[in-house]
Amino acid sequence: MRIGVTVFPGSNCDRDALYAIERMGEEPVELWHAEADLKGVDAVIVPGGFSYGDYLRPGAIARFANVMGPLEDFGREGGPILGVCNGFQVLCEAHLLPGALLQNRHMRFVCDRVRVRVETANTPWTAGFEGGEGLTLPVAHNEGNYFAAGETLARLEDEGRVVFRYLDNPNGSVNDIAGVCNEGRNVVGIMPHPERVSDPALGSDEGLKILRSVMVGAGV
Amino acid sequence: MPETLKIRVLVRPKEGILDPQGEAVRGALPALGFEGVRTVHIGRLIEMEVESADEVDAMCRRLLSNPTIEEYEWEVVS
Amino acid sequence: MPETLKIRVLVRPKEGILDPQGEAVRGALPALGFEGVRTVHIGRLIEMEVESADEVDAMCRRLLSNPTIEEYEWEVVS
Amino acid sequence: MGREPNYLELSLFSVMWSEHCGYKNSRPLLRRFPNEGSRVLQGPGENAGVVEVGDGWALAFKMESHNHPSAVEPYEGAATGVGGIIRDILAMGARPVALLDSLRFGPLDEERNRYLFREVVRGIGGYGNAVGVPTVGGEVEFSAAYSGNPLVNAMCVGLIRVEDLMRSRATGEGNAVVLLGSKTGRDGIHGATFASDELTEESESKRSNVQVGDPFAEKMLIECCLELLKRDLLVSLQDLGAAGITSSASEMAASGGVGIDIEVEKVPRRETGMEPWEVMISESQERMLAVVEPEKVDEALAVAERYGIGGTVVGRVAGHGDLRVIENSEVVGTVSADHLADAPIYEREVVRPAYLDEVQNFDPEEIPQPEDYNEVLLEMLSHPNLRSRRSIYNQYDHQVGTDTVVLPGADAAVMRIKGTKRGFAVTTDGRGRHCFLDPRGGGAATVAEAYRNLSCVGAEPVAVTDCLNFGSPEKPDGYYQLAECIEGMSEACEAFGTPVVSGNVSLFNETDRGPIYPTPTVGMVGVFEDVGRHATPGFKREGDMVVAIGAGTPVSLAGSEYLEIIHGRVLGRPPGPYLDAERETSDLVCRLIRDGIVDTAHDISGGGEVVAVAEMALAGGLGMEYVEGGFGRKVAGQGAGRADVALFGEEPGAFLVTVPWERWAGLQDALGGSVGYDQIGTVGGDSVKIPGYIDVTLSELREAYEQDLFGIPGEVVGGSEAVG
Ligand SMILES: Nc1ncnc2c1ncn2[C@@H]1O[C@H](COP(=O)(O)OP(=O)(O)O)[C@@H](O)[C@H]1O
Ligand SMILES: [Mg+2]
Repeated sequence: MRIGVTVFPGSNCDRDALYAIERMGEEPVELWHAEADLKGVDAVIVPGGFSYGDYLRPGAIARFANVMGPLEDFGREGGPILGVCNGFQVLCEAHLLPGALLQNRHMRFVCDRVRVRVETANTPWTAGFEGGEGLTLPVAHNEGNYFAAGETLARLEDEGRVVFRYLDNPNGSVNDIAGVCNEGRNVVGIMPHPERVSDPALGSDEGLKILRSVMVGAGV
Repeated sequence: MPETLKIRVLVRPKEGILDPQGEAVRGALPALGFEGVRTVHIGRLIEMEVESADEVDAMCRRLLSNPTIEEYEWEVVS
Repeated sequence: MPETLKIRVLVRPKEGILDPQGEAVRGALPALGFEGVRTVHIGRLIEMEVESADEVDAMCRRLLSNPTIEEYEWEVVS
Repeated sequence: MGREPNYLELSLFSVMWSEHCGYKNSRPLLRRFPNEGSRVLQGPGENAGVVEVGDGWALAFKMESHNHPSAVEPYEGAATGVGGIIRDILAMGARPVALLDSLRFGPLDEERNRYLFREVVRGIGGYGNAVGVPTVGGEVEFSAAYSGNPLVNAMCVGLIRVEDLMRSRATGEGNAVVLLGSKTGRDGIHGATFASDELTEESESKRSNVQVGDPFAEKMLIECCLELLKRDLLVSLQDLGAAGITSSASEMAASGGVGIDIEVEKVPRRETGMEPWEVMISESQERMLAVVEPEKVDEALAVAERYGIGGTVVGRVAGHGDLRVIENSEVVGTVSADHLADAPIYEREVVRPAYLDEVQNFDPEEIPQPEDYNEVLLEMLSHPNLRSRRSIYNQYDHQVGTDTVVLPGADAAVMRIKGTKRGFAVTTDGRGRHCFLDPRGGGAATVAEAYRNLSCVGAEPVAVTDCLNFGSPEKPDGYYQLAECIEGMSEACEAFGTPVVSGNVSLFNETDRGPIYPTPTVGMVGVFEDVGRHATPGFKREGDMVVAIGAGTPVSLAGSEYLEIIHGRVLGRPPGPYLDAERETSDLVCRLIRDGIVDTAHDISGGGEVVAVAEMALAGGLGMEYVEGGFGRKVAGQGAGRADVALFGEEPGAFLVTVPWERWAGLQDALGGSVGYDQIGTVGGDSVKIPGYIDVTLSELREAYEQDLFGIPGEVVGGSEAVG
C-alpha cells in the first residue's frame, strides 16, 4: 500500500510519519506542499508540526497550499485521510472536518501521555479496533481544545462521528473529544500522535494499530 | 509604484467562544490593583498595506479569520 | 451598577522589531492567490468594558503590552 | 594597522573584542581544559565539538548562554538562545536532534523571578517545539544569588555521518559567499554602544533592538542547509551569531587563511536607511553564511528558494587576508581577519577570597536534629529545588523525531540512532552553591555529577561541553572563582577521561545585589553500543531488593539542600572530590546496566538518600520498605551517627539500584572489589517506610512533589505573558 505524507513548510512530524509507515512494511510517499499531485497514493496522513509556524492560526495558511486541491478531491471521493495534531488543524481549516481547535484551556503547551478511548471502529483508521478499546497516546500541542457549535456537536455525537475521546482531557476539549471524522467517515482528525508510539524500541507500538487499520479497510 | 491603502482588520472570538486569554487577563487585574474591569476579550489586529481594497473582504473571510470561531471587521485607515 | 465604557486597545510590535507572523503571512499571500499586499503586521486587539478610563493607560503599560518590544494605543469606543 | 581606523572599522573591533566574542578575560584560563580523547573528532575552536559514536555516526554538541537577553526580555531571550545554539550545530553539518536547558532563577516568592521563570520556559518551548527539535532534558535551580540575573543556558546535540562533517573554513579564492535565511534588520545593535546622532531620544523609545525569534524561519533554514549539504553544494558553513556578518566572515577567513570581500549593499534588509556598519554587526536571527563554488551557486540558490528562504551572494573569498567591506564598489573598511579574530588577552593574579573562610567554617553540631522526619521529607520534596520538573518539561515537546528512548524526568535523556542499535545519553548539570562554597571542589563536582547521571542510565560518558557563568573577572573574587572552577573541572575531566570539546563563557553576571554564584554548567554526552540496555530510576517490580552502592566517601550536611531548605544556611565545604573512587563506582554501575543485571538505578544527589528513594518510588508508582537497621548507608561505614546526616546528607559517588532476587547473586559477583554495597530494603507497598523515622504514603509524597512550579497561589502576572 502507498501512503502519502504531506509536507508543508514547518511540518515537523512528517519524517516520523514516513518512518512509521516504513516500519509497517508499507511504502511511504512524500507529498510536497507546492505540488498539486497525490502521486496515486492509497491513503494520506497530514502530519503534525507547525505548518507556517502556526502563525495567524494553526493550519490557516497551509490550507491554501497547492497539494490541498487534490487532497480535498481525494477526501470527497472517499479516500482515507488521517490528520494528526497540526494535520487535524489543517483539515478543520480546510473544512474537510467540522469544528476548530482552540488554544488549550490552561494556555500552556502540553506534552504528555494520555488515555484515549476508541469510540467507533467504523472509520478506515479505526477498523482494526473493537469499539471502546483504550489506548495510551502521546499529545504535544498548544491548540488542541476541540470546539464545535451546538448543532454540529450534537450531530457529531448522534452520528457516532466522535472517533476518539480522552479519558483524561489535557486541553479542555468539548465532550473530551480527541478525534472526529467527516460525514463520509473516511477523513479522520486526531490530536494525539499515533506515529510516536509505533516502535517497541520507544516503549510502545500502540499507535501502529491506528495506522494499520487503514490496511484492514483496503483489504490488505 | 501605485499608491497603497492602509487597512486595519480586527478579528475577535465570536460570542460564546472560550477566550482563555481574556479570562486570564481579567482575572489578573485586581491583584495588580486595577479594579472595575468587567470584561476583557482578546483578539487579533492585522494591519496591511495593499494596492487595492477589492480583495480585503475575501482575505478576511478566507484567511485572516476562521468563521467557525471568529468574527472580523475591517476599515481603510488611510 | 455604574455605566461602563467600551475600550479598544491595539498592541503591535515596535518599529524595528521583527514580526515573524506578519512576514510569514505576507510571504504566503501570493501563493494563496492574493496579490498586491505590500506589508502585513500582526498584533493584538484587546477589548474591555471598564467603569472608568482613568487607569486604562497604566493597564496597557503594565499588563496588556510588553513595552520592551511592543507599542500600544487605546481609545474609548463607546 | 598603521593608520587610524574609521568608524566602521572601530565598530567591528569593538564588537569582536567584546568578552562575548573575544574571550579576552577567559581565554588563557580555558587553555587548562583537557580536550583530547580517542573519540574526539573536533575539539574547541569550531562551532561545536564532535565525538565519534560508532557505525560511522558522530555527535556534534555545544552549550551556550543567553543570560543577559533573557533578563531583559525573557521569552525572546530564551527563544533566540535556543535558535542560536541550533545554528551552531547546523554549521557542523549535523541535524539537530536534541535540546537541553540549564536554568537558574531567583526565589519564586518574588514576582519578577516568577515572571522570568515562566517566560523563559515558554520561550524555550515556543521555539524548540515549533522548530521540531525535542527538548529532552535540562535542569533548574532557584537561589537568591540569581535574583535579577537569571541564567539561561541552552545545549543542542546534532547527529552526523563522520564523512559529512563541515567546517567553518573559507577556502578557494573567487568562491561566492552566500547569505542564507532571514533579512537583516537593526536587531541587537545597541544605541548605547554606538552613539549615533541620527537617533534622538524619542526615536530610541519608539524602537527596540531586542531580537525576536522566528522558529519557522529557522526550521526552513535547517532543512535548506541539510539539503545543500546532502547535494554537496557547500565548501563551508557558518552560523551568524554575536556580531553578525563581521564575526562569521572574519572567523571563516581567519581559519581558512584567506580574505573575504563583503558587498554590503547586496545584503537583503528588513529596514531602510541602514549604514554599512549596522549591516555588518547586526545580530538578526535565523541567518547562515556559506561559501559556495561559483558553478554551484545557481543550484544552491534554487534550493534556498524551494525552502522559501532568502539566498543571496553577498561577497567573495579573496586572496588578501582581510575582511573588506565594499559598498557600491568602494572599499569602506578593511581590517585584517586575523587581527579581528584575535582579541587582546588579560591575565590576572589568582587570590583566595576572604569570604571562603567564613562560609567554610561550619559546625554541624549547631544544627538541631528534626523531630518529625516525615515532615522534613515532605518539605524537602515540595521545595522548588527538589520538586518534580514535570510542569516544565511537559511544556516542551520531548518526543518529536521519535528517537527519545528515556523521556525527561530521569537522570539523563536517552536517545536512539535510527537504523543502528546504538544510542546516546545526555545531561546538563551545575552546582552553583557548591562552587560558591568551594570553587575548585565544586567545579570537579559539577563534572562528577554529570558523569554519574550518564552512568546510571547505562551510557559510557565520552565528552563535555560547558558554559561558564560567572560574575566580574575584573574583581579578585570573581577571577579566583573562575580560575579555580576551571581547575576543578579540568582535574575531573582528566580523571574521568571526558575531554571538553566545546563551550561558552558568560561573565559579568552581577546586579546591584552582587554577583551570581559561580555557576559553570556542564553538558555531558555518553554513548551506548546497545541502547536497549539502559536503566531508569523508577522502581519496577514488587519484591526487588534495593541496594546502595558507594565509594565509601563521607556523607555530609555541608552545602546540602537539607541545610539550605530546612535550616536556611548556605555553609560548609562539601566533601570531595574523590575522583578515582567516584569514577570507579560510576563505571561499575554503568557496567551493571550494560551487562543486563540492573535496569533500575539512580544517583544519590541533592536531598540525600531518602529523597533519592522517594524519587524512585514516585517514578515507578511503587513504595519501599527499609530493612531493620538498613537506613543510612552502611556502605563502608558511612552515615553512622546522626540520622539526619545519614538520611539527608549528601556525598559524592553513591547510587541506589534494584535487582530481583534471582539476579542478587550476579550483582554480588559483579560488585565485590573495593566498592561497598548493602541491601537497604525491598520494593513494594504504597509507602516509603524507614523503621523509626519515616512512614509516608506515595500519595502524600506525590502531593508534595508534583506541585506545579508555576502555580504560586495569589500570583500576579506582569508584562505581556498573559496575553502573548
Ligand atoms: N529545565 C528543564 N528542562 C527540561 N527537563 C528538565 C529541566 N529540569 C529538569 N528536567 C528533567 O528532570 C530530570 C531531573 O532533574 P534533576 O533533579 O536536576 O536531575 P539530576 O539531579 O539527576 O541531575 C532531568 O534529567 C531532566 O530530565
Ligand atoms: Mg541524577
